[in-house]
Formats: sequence, C-alpha cells, structure tokens
Amino acid sequence: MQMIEMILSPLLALIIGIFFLGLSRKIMARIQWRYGPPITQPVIDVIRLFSQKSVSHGKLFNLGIIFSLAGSLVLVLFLPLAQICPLSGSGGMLVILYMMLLAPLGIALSGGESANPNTSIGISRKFILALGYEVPLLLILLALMTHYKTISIVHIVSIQQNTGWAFVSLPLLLSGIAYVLILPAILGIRPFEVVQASQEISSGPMAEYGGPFLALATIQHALSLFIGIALFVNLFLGGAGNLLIFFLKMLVVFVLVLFVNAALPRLRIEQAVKYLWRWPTLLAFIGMIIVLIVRR
Amino acid sequence: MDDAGLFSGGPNPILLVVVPLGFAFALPLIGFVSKKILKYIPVGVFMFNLVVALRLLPLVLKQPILVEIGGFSPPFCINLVAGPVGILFSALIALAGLLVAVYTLVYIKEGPEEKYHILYLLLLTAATGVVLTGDIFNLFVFFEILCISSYTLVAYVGNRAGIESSVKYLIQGAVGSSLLLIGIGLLYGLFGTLNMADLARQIVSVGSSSAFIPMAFMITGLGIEAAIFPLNSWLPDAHSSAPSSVSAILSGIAIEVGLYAVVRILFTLFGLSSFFLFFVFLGVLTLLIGEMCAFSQNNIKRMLAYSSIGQIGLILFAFAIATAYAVTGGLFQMISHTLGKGLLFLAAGYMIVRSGSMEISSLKGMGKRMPLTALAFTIGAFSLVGLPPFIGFPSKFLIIRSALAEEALIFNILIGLILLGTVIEGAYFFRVVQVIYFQKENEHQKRHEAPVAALIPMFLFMIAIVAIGIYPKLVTGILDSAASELLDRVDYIRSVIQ
Amino acid sequence: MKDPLKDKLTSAFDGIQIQPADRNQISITANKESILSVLSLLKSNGYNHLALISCVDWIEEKRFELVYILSAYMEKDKHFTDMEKTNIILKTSIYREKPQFISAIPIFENAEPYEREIHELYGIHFEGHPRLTPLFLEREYKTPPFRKDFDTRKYVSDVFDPIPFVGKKADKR
Amino acid sequence: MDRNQLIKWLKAPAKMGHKYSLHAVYFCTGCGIIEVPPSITARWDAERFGVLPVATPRQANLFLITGYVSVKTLRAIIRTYEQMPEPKYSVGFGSCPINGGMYWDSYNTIKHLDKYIPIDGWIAGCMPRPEAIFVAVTHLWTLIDKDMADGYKRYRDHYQAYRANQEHALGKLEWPPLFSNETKS
Amino acid sequence: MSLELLLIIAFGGAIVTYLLGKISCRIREGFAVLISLSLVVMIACLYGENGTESIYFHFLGLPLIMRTNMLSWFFAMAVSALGALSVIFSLNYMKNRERTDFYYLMLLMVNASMLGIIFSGDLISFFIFWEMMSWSTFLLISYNRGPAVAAGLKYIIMSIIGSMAMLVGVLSLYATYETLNMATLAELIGSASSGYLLFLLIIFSIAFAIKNALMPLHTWLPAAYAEAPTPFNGVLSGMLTRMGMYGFLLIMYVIVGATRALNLGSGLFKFHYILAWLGAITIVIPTFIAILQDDAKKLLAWSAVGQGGYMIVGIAVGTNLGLSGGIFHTLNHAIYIVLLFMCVGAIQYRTGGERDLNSLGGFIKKMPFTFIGTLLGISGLVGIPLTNGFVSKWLIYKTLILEGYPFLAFAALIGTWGCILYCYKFIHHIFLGQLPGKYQNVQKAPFSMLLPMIILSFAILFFGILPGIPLKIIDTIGTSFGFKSMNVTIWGIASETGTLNTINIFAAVLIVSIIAWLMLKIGPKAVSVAQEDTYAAGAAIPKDKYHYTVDFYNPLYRMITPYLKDFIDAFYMKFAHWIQSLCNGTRRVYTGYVGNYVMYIVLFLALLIFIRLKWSL
Repeated sequence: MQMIEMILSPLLALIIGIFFLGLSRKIMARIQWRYGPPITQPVIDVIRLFSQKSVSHGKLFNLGIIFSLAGSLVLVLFLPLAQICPLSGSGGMLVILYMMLLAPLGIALSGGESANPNTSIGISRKFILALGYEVPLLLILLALMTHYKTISIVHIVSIQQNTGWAFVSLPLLLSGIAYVLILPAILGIRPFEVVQASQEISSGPMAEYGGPFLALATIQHALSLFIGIALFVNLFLGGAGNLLIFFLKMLVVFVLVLFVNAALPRLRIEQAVKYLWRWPTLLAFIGMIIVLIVRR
Repeated sequence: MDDAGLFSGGPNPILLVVVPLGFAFALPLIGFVSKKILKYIPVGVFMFNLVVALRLLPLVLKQPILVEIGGFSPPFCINLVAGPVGILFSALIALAGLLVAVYTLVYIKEGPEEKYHILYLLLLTAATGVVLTGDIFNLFVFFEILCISSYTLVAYVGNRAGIESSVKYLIQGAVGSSLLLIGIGLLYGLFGTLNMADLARQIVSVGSSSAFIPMAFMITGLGIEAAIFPLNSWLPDAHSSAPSSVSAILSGIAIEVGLYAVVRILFTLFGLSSFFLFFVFLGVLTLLIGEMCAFSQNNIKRMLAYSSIGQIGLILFAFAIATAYAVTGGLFQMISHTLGKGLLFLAAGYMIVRSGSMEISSLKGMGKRMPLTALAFTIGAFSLVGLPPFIGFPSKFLIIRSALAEEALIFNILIGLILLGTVIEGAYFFRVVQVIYFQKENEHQKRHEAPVAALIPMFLFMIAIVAIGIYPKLVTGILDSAASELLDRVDYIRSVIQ
Repeated sequence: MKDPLKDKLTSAFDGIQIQPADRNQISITANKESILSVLSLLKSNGYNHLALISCVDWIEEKRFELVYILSAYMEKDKHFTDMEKTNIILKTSIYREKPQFISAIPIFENAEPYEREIHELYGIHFEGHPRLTPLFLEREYKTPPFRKDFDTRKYVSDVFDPIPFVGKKADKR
Repeated sequence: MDRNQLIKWLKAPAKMGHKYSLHAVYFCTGCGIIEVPPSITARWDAERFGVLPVATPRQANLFLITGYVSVKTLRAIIRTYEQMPEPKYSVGFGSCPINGGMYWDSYNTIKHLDKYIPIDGWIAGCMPRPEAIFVAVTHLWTLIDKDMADGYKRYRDHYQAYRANQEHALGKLEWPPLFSNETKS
Repeated sequence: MSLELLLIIAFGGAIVTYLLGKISCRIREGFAVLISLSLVVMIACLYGENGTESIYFHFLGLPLIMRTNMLSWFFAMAVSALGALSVIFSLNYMKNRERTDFYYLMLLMVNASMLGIIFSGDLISFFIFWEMMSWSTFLLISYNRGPAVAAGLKYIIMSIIGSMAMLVGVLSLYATYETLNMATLAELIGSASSGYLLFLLIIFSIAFAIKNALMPLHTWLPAAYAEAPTPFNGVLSGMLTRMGMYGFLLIMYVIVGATRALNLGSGLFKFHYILAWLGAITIVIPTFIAILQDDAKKLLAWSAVGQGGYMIVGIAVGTNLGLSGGIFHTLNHAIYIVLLFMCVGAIQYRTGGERDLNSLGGFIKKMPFTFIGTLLGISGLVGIPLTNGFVSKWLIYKTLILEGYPFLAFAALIGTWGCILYCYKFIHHIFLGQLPGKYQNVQKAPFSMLLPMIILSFAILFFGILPGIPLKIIDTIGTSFGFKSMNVTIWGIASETGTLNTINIFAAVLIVSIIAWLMLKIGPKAVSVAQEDTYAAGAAIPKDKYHYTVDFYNPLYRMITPYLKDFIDAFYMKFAHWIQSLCNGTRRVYTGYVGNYVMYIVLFLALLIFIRLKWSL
C-alpha cells in the first residue's frame, strides 16, 4: 500500500500542478479580455521543449536542475494529500521546511554555472526574497507547532479534522491572515514575481535554460505552486477527508491568489522585503504571543 | 676567628662572606701580576660560594648555625645566623653571581674592567652579608657596602644618562641609609643591644607598639632598596642605564635582598601583625604601578625595570598575607623573579648590542638573527607572566591560592587587581615576543648569534626555569622551612640565644 | 527685432549679413575666419545653447555650408522680454576640395559629436577635435556617404549584390 | 487547426508540439515592432495559437525579425539566431527584410536577409497588420507539417557559405563559428 | 594503554618533529603524519575504558589525574582525527614557506595540549593544558606576519583574561573543598549553596564563552581566523574553539550536575535560559555579518561564530535531545568548517594566496574535486536533509519547539536562512561564473590536499544518512549525565512525538533523482558550450567583466548594514585605548626630578607615623 502511495502522490501533484499552470494562463487571459490558450497549453509547451536540442554549460548545469526537481518531488512525499502521506513518519514539519530550500538551491547552482549576470542577479533576488518571506513564515509555523504541541504535519491535520479549521480557531487567526499575506511571495507570483522578471533580468535564473532544462524548470514551477497551496490548505484549512474536497479547497485558494496576481504590478525587491518584514511579521509576532498566552 | 659553636663538620658560613671580601681586596694586587686572569676570579669565587652554600643547606634545615666573631658572648658580639632563609638566599646570590660573572667574561670589554670586578665582588659579598647577619648594625654596614657598590656600578657605562641616574640613586640611597641609621640608633637607645634576637626578645616583653617610630624609620630606609612603591623612583633610571649584567644583578638580587631585610625586620624584630594590611595594599599598589608603567614603555630595559617593580609588588603582597603558604609563595616568587629577570636582562643585553639601540622596535626580526637568545627571552617572558610549564606558574599559583584561602572579600578584590596586572604584564611581554619573532625586519641580515660564553648562562637559567617549573618539589622543601623560620619569632630567639 | 544685438554684431564684424529668416529666427552668414569670435560673442549675449551643427553640400558652387543653430537656454535676458525666444542660424561656407575647419569645442563642448558626425559623413576634418573616430557607420567608405557625389545605387550594386544567395535559391537563380 | 486531434499528437508529438507552442523572440529592429503588441494583447490575442513572447533566444523556437535590418543590427541578429535551440523557425516581417523594401538603395541596410541567416517565412507588406502575423503562423504550421520549415537544417548544411556572407558584410565576427567545418551531417 | 604514554607520545612527537626538521623536511613530514595517525589509532582503541583514573604527577602537593569517559573519548577522537587530517593537508601547503619546523612543532603542540585538556581528570592539569594551548595558538596565529600580529595579540589578551577567570574559579573550588579531582568534586558540590554555584558557573563560563566565541566575547575570532595559516585554521575552527564547549559540558553537567545547573536562578532569569538566549543572539547577528563579508576566510570566521551559537543553545536547553543535538553539532560543525577551510586553502595554494571573493570565479572548470568538497561542506553547513548538519539541527529544533521556546527556535531557524545566503555567496563567487583570464592555467589541487577533503566529504554524507552510529555514542554520554536515553536507531530517532528517518529520505531522494535524470534524458543530448556563449542580448561577452559578484545581496545590504556595525568590538577597542592612556598617565608619577623622589620618601615616613597616631595600630 505504501509503495502505491509513493508513486501516486507525486503523479497527483504533477497533474494538479500542470492543471493549475494552464488554469492560471486561462484566467489571466480572461481577466485581460482575451481568449487565452487552452487549459492544456503547458502540456504542449513541455512536449515541444522536450523535442528541442538545448545547450548545456557543464555537468553541474544538468545536475542542478535535476537536484531541484528531485527536491520538489520528495517534498510532495512529505505533504499529506487527504489521507495519502507516504513519508509521514520520517521527520515531519522540520524536514518540509528544509526541503523547501532544496529547489531554489538546485536552480541557483545550475544557474550560477551558466556564468550569466542575469541569472546571478535573479538568484540573489531569489534568496533575498526567500529570507524576506521566511521571517513571517517561520513565526507562523512555530506558532502552529507550539499551539498543537507537535512537529508532525499529519498530526496537525488530524487535530484540525476534529477541532475545526486552524484558520478560524481564535489563537491562530492572526497567523492565518499573515500566511495569506505572504502566500504570493511563497508561490513567487506577480506582486513578488521579482525573481523571474522576464523584462528586467530576462527571466532571472531561467535565462540560459533551453529545451529539456526549461521543461524540467516548468514542471518544478508547477510543483512548487502545488506545494505552496497544499501546505496552506493542510495547515490552516484542515486538509480534507477525500481528494475531491482537498482539490476544491486548493482550487478556491489558487483562484483567489490568481486575482491578486492579475491585479498587482511587480514590486521592486527592496519594496517586497520591506513589506514582508513589516505587516505580515507584525501579525505573525502577535499571533505567536497569543499562542503563548493561550498555552500557559 | 675561633671555630664556630655547635655544628658538626661542614664549612663555616663565615667563609661565604670572608672569601669574596678577601679576593675583592686582593684583586688590585693580582692585577699587577697579570691583567688577564682578573676576569676569572669572580667566577672562581662564586663557584666556591655556591659549593659552600649547597653543602650547608642540608645541615641548616634542622638547626641554624651560629657564628660569633670577636669573642664576645651572644648579646654583644657580631654574629652570623645561618638559618635556612640565609643559606637559601646566599645560594641564590652565588648561583646568579656565578652565571652573570660568566656572562661578563665576554660582555664587559671596554672601560676600567678591574674596578668593575672589584665592585662586583663587593656588591655580592655585601648581599650575602645582609642575608646572613644576625645583628642590625652589621646589617647596616653590609647594606651600605651594597648601596655604594651599586651606585658606582650603575655609572660604569660613563655616558650622561648613566651618571645622572647614579647620582639620583646616590641621593635617595643616602637619605635611606641615614633614616636606617637613625632607626638603629633609636633602637640602641631604647634597648641597649644590637643583636636581632636580643632586641626581638625585649620588644616581645615590652610590647611592640612602643618601638614603632624606629621601625618606621628602618622600614623606610630599607624600603628604598627594596623598591616599594613610593620609594622606588631610582629603579627605572638606574636599571636602564646600567650595563645589562649589572642590571641583571641589581634587579635579580639587590632588590630581593632589600625586601628580605624589610621582611626580616617586620616579622622577627617587630612582628606587628596588625600592620600587615597596610603592606598588602602597598604591595598591590606597587604591582599595578609597575605593570602599568611597563605597558607604556618602548625602551626594552626600562620596561624590564618597571616589570621588576611589578614583581616586587607581588612578592610584598605575598609576604604581607603572613600565612605559611603565602610566605612560601613569596620566597618561590623571589626565586622565579631572580631567574626570570636575570635571563631577560642577559638576553636583552646581547640583543641591544647586536641591534644597536634599546628601542623595542629595533628588535624586529631578532628571531631570525639570534634564535637562541630570542628563545631565551621568550622563555623568560613566559615564565614571568606565569604560564604553566615554567617556574612563574607554581609561584603565582601558590600566592593566589594563599590569598584566596583568606576568604575575606577584600582579598578577592585584590586578587582581581593582581590578575588585571598579570593580564597587562602578559600584554606587554607578548607584544615584545611578537616584535622579535613576527615583525618583518627591513633588510635581510645573516645569523649573528651571541658568543658562547653568553649563551651558557642563559642556557643554565633556562634549564633552572623549566626544571623547577615542571618539578617544583625541588625547592618547596627548603622554602617551607625558610618560611617557618621567618614566621615564628620565638623559635628564632630561642635558637640564637640558647 | 533686437536692435542692440544686431548693431553690436554689425559693428564688430565686417562682411556679416543679418536677415530675419521667419517669425522667430535670425539667420546670420559670416565668413569662416570670424565664426569662432561670433559664436563667443553670441554665447556671452545669452545664446548659450548650441542646438546643432549641420552641413549642406553645394556641389555646383564647390562649397560646404556649415550651419550652427544657437538658442537661449532658459535665459531670461533683457533681450527677449517683449517676445518669445528667437533662434540664431549661423552659416558659413568652406571650400569643397580639401574640407578643413577649426573645432568649436573650446566654446561649446557639446559640439564634439556633431563635428564627429560631419567628419564621418562629409569628410570635413576639424583640427583641435579630440577623437574624430567613426560614429555610426559599420564599413569604410571611400567617398563619405552624405556627399552629393556619392552614388548609393552603384555602391549597393557593387557591395551587396555580389554576395551570393545560399542553398536552393542560389542554384535557382 | 488540428490541435485537439489526439491521433496526430500520438503519431508526431514533436511536430504538433512545435506547431502549437511557438514561443517567439521578437527582434524589434525597425518599425515593425509597433505591430507586435496589439497582436499579443486583448484585441488580437496571439496566445490563443500558443504564440508567447519570451525573454531569451534560449527559450524560443520562433524568431521574428520585424522591420529593416541595418548593418550594425545584423551582427546581433546572427548572434541571437545562433543562440536559439535547434528546431527553430525564423520569419521575416514586412518588406524590408525581404529585399530591402523602401531602403532598397540605402548604403546602410541589408537587402536580402536570407543571404545571412535562413528565413522560413516572409510576411509581405510595409508593416503588415496583426492578422497577417496569424496568417503567417498558420502558414508556418503547414510548412512544419510538410517538413519544409527546414531553415535550421539549411543553416547547418551550408554554414560555410552563410559564414562567408556574414564576414563579407560585417568584417571580423567576435564569436567562433557555430559549426566547426567537420560537422557536415 | 595508559594515558600518560599517549600524552608523552603526543608532546614528545612534537619536539622530535622539530628536531627532525633540522635534518630534512621529508622525514619531518613523514614523522608528523605518523605521530598524528598513531594518536588516532591509540585513542580509537581506548573506546571501552570508562572512568579509569590514574595519578601521573604531583604538582605542589596536588595529584594530577588522567581519566577517560565517553565524553572525553568522543572529543578526543574528533580532535585527533581532525588534527591528523590538517597535518596531512599542511604537508603541501607549507612546502615552500619559511619556518615550517616551528609551524609543525606548534601544530602538534596544540593537538597534544587539546588531548591533555580532554583527558585531564582534575582542574589543575585542565588549567595547565588550557594555558599551553592558548600560548601555542598565539604563536601560530601570529605566524604569517603583518595584520596577523594584531590578531594574535587580541587573541592572547582575551584568552589570558579567560584563563585568569578560570584560575580564580579553580582556586576558590580548592579553597572550599581542598580537592580538585573532578569526580570527588562532583559529589562534594551537592552541599554548596546555589549562590556559590551561580558564582562558579559564571566565572567558568566567562573563560569558556571567550574560547567558544559567545556573542559579547567573540571579537577575537574573526581577526584570528582570517589571519591564521589556513591548515591551522582547520584545527583552530574545528576543535580548538570547541574546547569551550567541552568546558561548558564539564562544568554544567559533570561537576555541578544537570539537576542543580538547570534550576539555578529564578523564573525567567534561570542561568541556562540566559545562556540559551546568548547562544540565540550569537546565531543571528554573526550570520548576518557573514553575509556582508567579501573575504573568504572572514566569511567562514563569522559563520563559525554563528554556528557556535547552535551548540550553546543545544546544551543550554537542558533536555537529552538538546544535549545530544549540541554535542553532535559540535562534531558536525568541526567536520564541515575544516573541509571549507581546506577548500579555501587549496584555492589559495593554487592562486598564490588569493582570498578576495570578488576577484575569483569559475573554478569549477579547473578544480572539480575542490568544488565537490565545498558543495558538500556548505550543504552540511546549511543543513540540507541528507547531510550531518541537518540531523543535529533537527534535534535542536525539535527540543526547542516541544519544550516551548518558540522564539529561540525562531532565532535558530532564521540563522539557517541567513546561512544559506552566505553559503551560496561563498560557492558562487569562487566556483561558479566566469573564470578570470589570469587563472586560465590553474591545475587541480594536489592529492595530499584532496585526500582529507574526500574523507571529510564522505564523513558528512555518512553521518547524514546513518546518524545512528554517532548518536548512539552521544546517547551514552547523555545517560552518563543522568538524562533519560532517547531510543536511537541506525537511521535516526524513533520517538512518538516525531521520528527522524534519514534512510527513508535518502531512498526517496535517490529514486526521485534517477527519475528526474531520466526525464532530462528524454530530450536530445545537449551541446556543451564555452563560457563566452551566454545570452547578452546579441552582444559579444566582454572579457573578465561578466561575473556578478560585487555587492551580491545589494538590496539586503542597505537594509541590514546600519544595524550590524560591530559595536562590541568598538567598545573593547575604546576600553583598551583608555587603559593605554591610563598607563601613560601613571608613568608620569616618575617625574625625573630627584627632589620629588626624596619628597616621596619623607611623605612615606610621615604616612607611616600618621597611621600609627590615627589608628594606633
């Protein structure tokens, strides 16, 4: 049974992720009054990219992108997808936290190898942005873990099943709001799209990625979209009994975030970090204080 | 000179004083015969002295040896009391004197050599005399010889600075010895006797508070030579302008002997235990002043002179605590200071000769040009700072242990100050070590080592420092008995006047 | 018309004609020796902005005509209170065979790119110019392209046409 | 538009992929670039056909040269074309790249762009309208279907000739030849 | 195998190496390697003995004792292994330097005195070896001249202050209990009042905090690491600074005992809680300072200060998880900081001492093995799941969260993210990007440098994937301190409140990477291309000017630099200058006029008499 789960959950994540990508381009088009590509456009792009004969800058260039995709896929194994959670027993929340930094590190290593200043600037922005949203995110997760007194995410989901969503439970409300405020930064979309800014630094770390590399990068981007939203659903919206409810919750969250993406222009990296270290951190800090008071 | 009283076999302690004195006066005559062998006489004399002292050491541990001169019975005659303290010091003086004498074979070349050797012999005989003597007038006589010979030796170099500092030393010394004489005169007026034991007995009977004024005079007089804080203004100039071999003897032996005299008077003669707290503070003050002034020096010999003041402060602090452990620690620190400071001055002497100037900055790159001398200097510096494998560590360890054993809060604060002093001492010594080894010298010179005759004494000093540092049991036996002799007056009185 | 400036010019230089070109322009033609002094005079009188230097190739009269266009850069000088700014068009002409002229950089530093352009496209050499290197063109030209006697069609036909087509189209032709 | 015919996908996924996901690198040289924004925004949405502007040639497979090509810009065009991954298609936009257009006799423009880089399709018109782009795209689809959009193959086969023409027009080039002569495949 | 023989071999070996150096450098190097390896073997076969005490010397009437227990065996193994590796590394690095005999003597002397510290059973021999370690490190830090001299002086002054504090602590213990044998002290200390215990802990932790570079007392470390010769840097950063950790463990858990140490002080101001907060501050601030550094060794120095904070937080929390996390992190940190310094050393060796990050770049093409070592080193430093750093950090975080110290956990986690920034900056500036022209013909690092790197990289992965082996030893240490043992399995910790299973993670990552590699293989084979052929909007790539390194995190610098000026170091410097002026002031007491001197004498006499009259002493 465990082996089937090991194969099923990454596949599911891949399908939902690619679907979300297609959906996002469709919704963005619809918002801008145009027809937009079919939902399956990302699949077509991936097939076309795989058929192209790309250029590579050395062994690390190949290894880096493989390493980052592997990181995202393994992270999916730790996330509970409505009762399916293959590697629930080997590390819990802390491993998820550390696995989240594998993907950017992989792309950073291979981007760095391509010796192009655009990629280096993109990577330095990626790490600064990560530091930016990590400050509130850590406060939120720690508040959560101290509140539920556990470090395993499956445990958190099961508690929420019977005591109601964390998002609406009083002590964690502020943390929930803070998480919503930083969700676009975690997903790396429009207000915080400063890393793959195609106009300024010719799509940052992706500048040198050709055919198959760009395909893997798009898959990894899809996976990270899925992971960001699945984490939020699991931690604050109580996971789900079966897959359908889980998918619906994720769809609702994704569409809301997409509206934010469509409406806002891209922030400069200083503005992004200033914003991230001001309001969400304040909310998360107060949330943590409340959790400590409630705990005593 | 009849034979000494009740001791079996072994040479007569009087030889320790008479033989060097005799040779000192015989030197001009031998000078007529042949100028060359003059240099070797001091070496021979102190070799003899060292042998005699070491032979006497085991005998004296049980019972001090009394020697009367001039045929009178004890209270009236001039007598020598060769107790464990006396013999320990004379052995130390003989050892240091021997090594420095070997050093001067090659170090003193120009100037009136003959007079140098006479004064050198006189100085050390006077030191041995002060240590062995049993009566205070005899103490004064030897003390005068000591001071006069050190004034002249300081001016030996003959340059303007040498003469000026020796004149200043002379003036202060004269004031000191006159105060000492007044003190002795008052004592003689009060008690009619000059013998220390007799005086101690009478003071015990009449209560020590009455004899305070003479004590004050005597302590101030002796304090000048012992370089206690307000009285030691002569030391920096004297030690820095004297030739290095002389300053090695001055700071290695002369100051210790002065401090021994102060302690002898304080403990045995007057025994005013309640007065010691003043000397504790004085000791710490001397240490801090000495270390701080040394920190701001950039002339190597002045820095070593000031560090001698610092070490004297530490020894005074140890004696002033006046417990058995403290006095042992004090004596141990004396030995480590004599060995350490002697080594430092000898090493610095040849470094200055090679580098041409006394500035520390001119010692750059000595590690490459004179590796053995630089090694000697480093070991001397590390030992004085009190780092483990060297002699400085057990002595400082004993002192701090005895101070902490006092349990009083005031002592903890003083310990803090002393450790601050050690940190400053560490700072300036390591700064010099760094200049010697790790500063890049501008032009590249080839190895130009000190001559062999200079290296041998340094090497022997190093061996002594490391040996006693690793295996302190060598000296702790003698030190305990010396400390007990210093401390309990009654036993001293009883043994001198049966 | 600003008479004080006109009188000052006519009195200072002989052989200078001043006629109003149209509503707010005055065109002045002077001989080539006095150009620099005219420029410095105008500059001291408020015309401190050299807008453009251009050149006209009168091939029949065998002369190049250098045109300096000056304007008053936000100058609220007493000359212009009554009406809006007037630009000055200063013309001079030099021989065509060996085109030689002195650089205006000592008076107007910003003349440097204009003179470089004229040198590249007309072949007029300006002494005192720090670097007369090519500015726009990729290739070398025997006769500078903007000259009237430069025949573009002949140039195109003997530079670009000989380059053969590649692949299928080549054998078809 | 046979995009959703599954059998075609199964038979030739690469060809179908290339047809319906033409990521374009717009080389905005001359006046043609004015026509590109309207074609990708609300009124004439190019994304319906899978055409998407991308930032770097590495990620693209369609190279759109819009407007006249001056001698200096040719250097950048050649460099960008060589940096694109292999199955790549280039489309000349407007009459200037075809034969110099109205600058036919100018000393500073390149007349026949396909002497220097292979061009798969042309869009005639002195600044054709956005619909013309979509016609070109559909035309390109048919070319891809019939394997006639083989510009990149021609470039590899006749690289020596192309290289010679380029050096003839531009003098020394700063980058080494893309295909060293022995890869004649 | 008695411990005295071990120490005699260690110290004797050092001196013999020096003498052999006079004959020929080949014999000296061979002998030095032989000595260090034999030490490793000897200590390894000491595993079983536990608690055997043997008096080897009497010093001033105090017996000096040697003893081994699990804690000292663990540290001894780490010290001797890293010492051997850095000796092997310095064979090549020191080949054409002057005064290499002195260097080898001091290096082996430092290793020997560290072993002495670890095996000493009483506080006097602990202090003696501690002092010998300090002054031999001083001589080694100021080995290469120039700024190293000032760094050495700063180091020796701070470590003298530390050892003086320790001396006072040792002697006050001796004054109250008459014995300095640690075992007997542990029993006797029970009777001491908590006030006295607090005084003891504070005095000892000053000495150990200076050595372990805890926040307020850390200022000597960056200068000392940056200027010390790089092979010695491995020993200095790996184990020497962690002697402070050994000291903390000794005083808090062996002598004072866990129960008493953990409830000293009241409420929020418990001793171990404040220590934990100091550790937390030490994690955050130095990590952000490290991001600003442009010199490779300074960057690693500040990161070492930061990582030291983790260990202190680990042991200060006072649970068995925290303790084993702290000890395991000491070992892990030693492994990867030594590896990183060796990589910097290899780069310096090949580029003639180049240390500035902005003028390096693209070395992956020329030195691939060094790159793999650095990659594993920084992944260990960051704590990526398959490396050993992750396991120890996981332990620390778990205990911090479950014990209810969320803000401490927050500081530690932020430290990790800061660590990622400077780790990537380190590897990007040196190995990735454009290779400058002047380093075109750089060869690989010599084998004698690569061997230690390979061993250490293997250790990082081995401990990362199978943490059970070291954790079992650390668990026995924890139980010897009186903590409940955590059930350690080969693949990590199995406990109901959250298990860690590294083999599952390793298997998952392996399979998934193979899948990803196959996915990459679907497309046609990629053409590898020269470093000049990158996208530059159609322009040709300018030579040597196309590597973005200066001000790498520029937006972040502007936000954090104003807060990160090193106030503490400035305060120490001001204090030092104040003392300097004070000393110059006191020198004026000796005015030089003999009149004043005589006046002093008379005043002294008057003072004596005045005291006599006033208090009739």
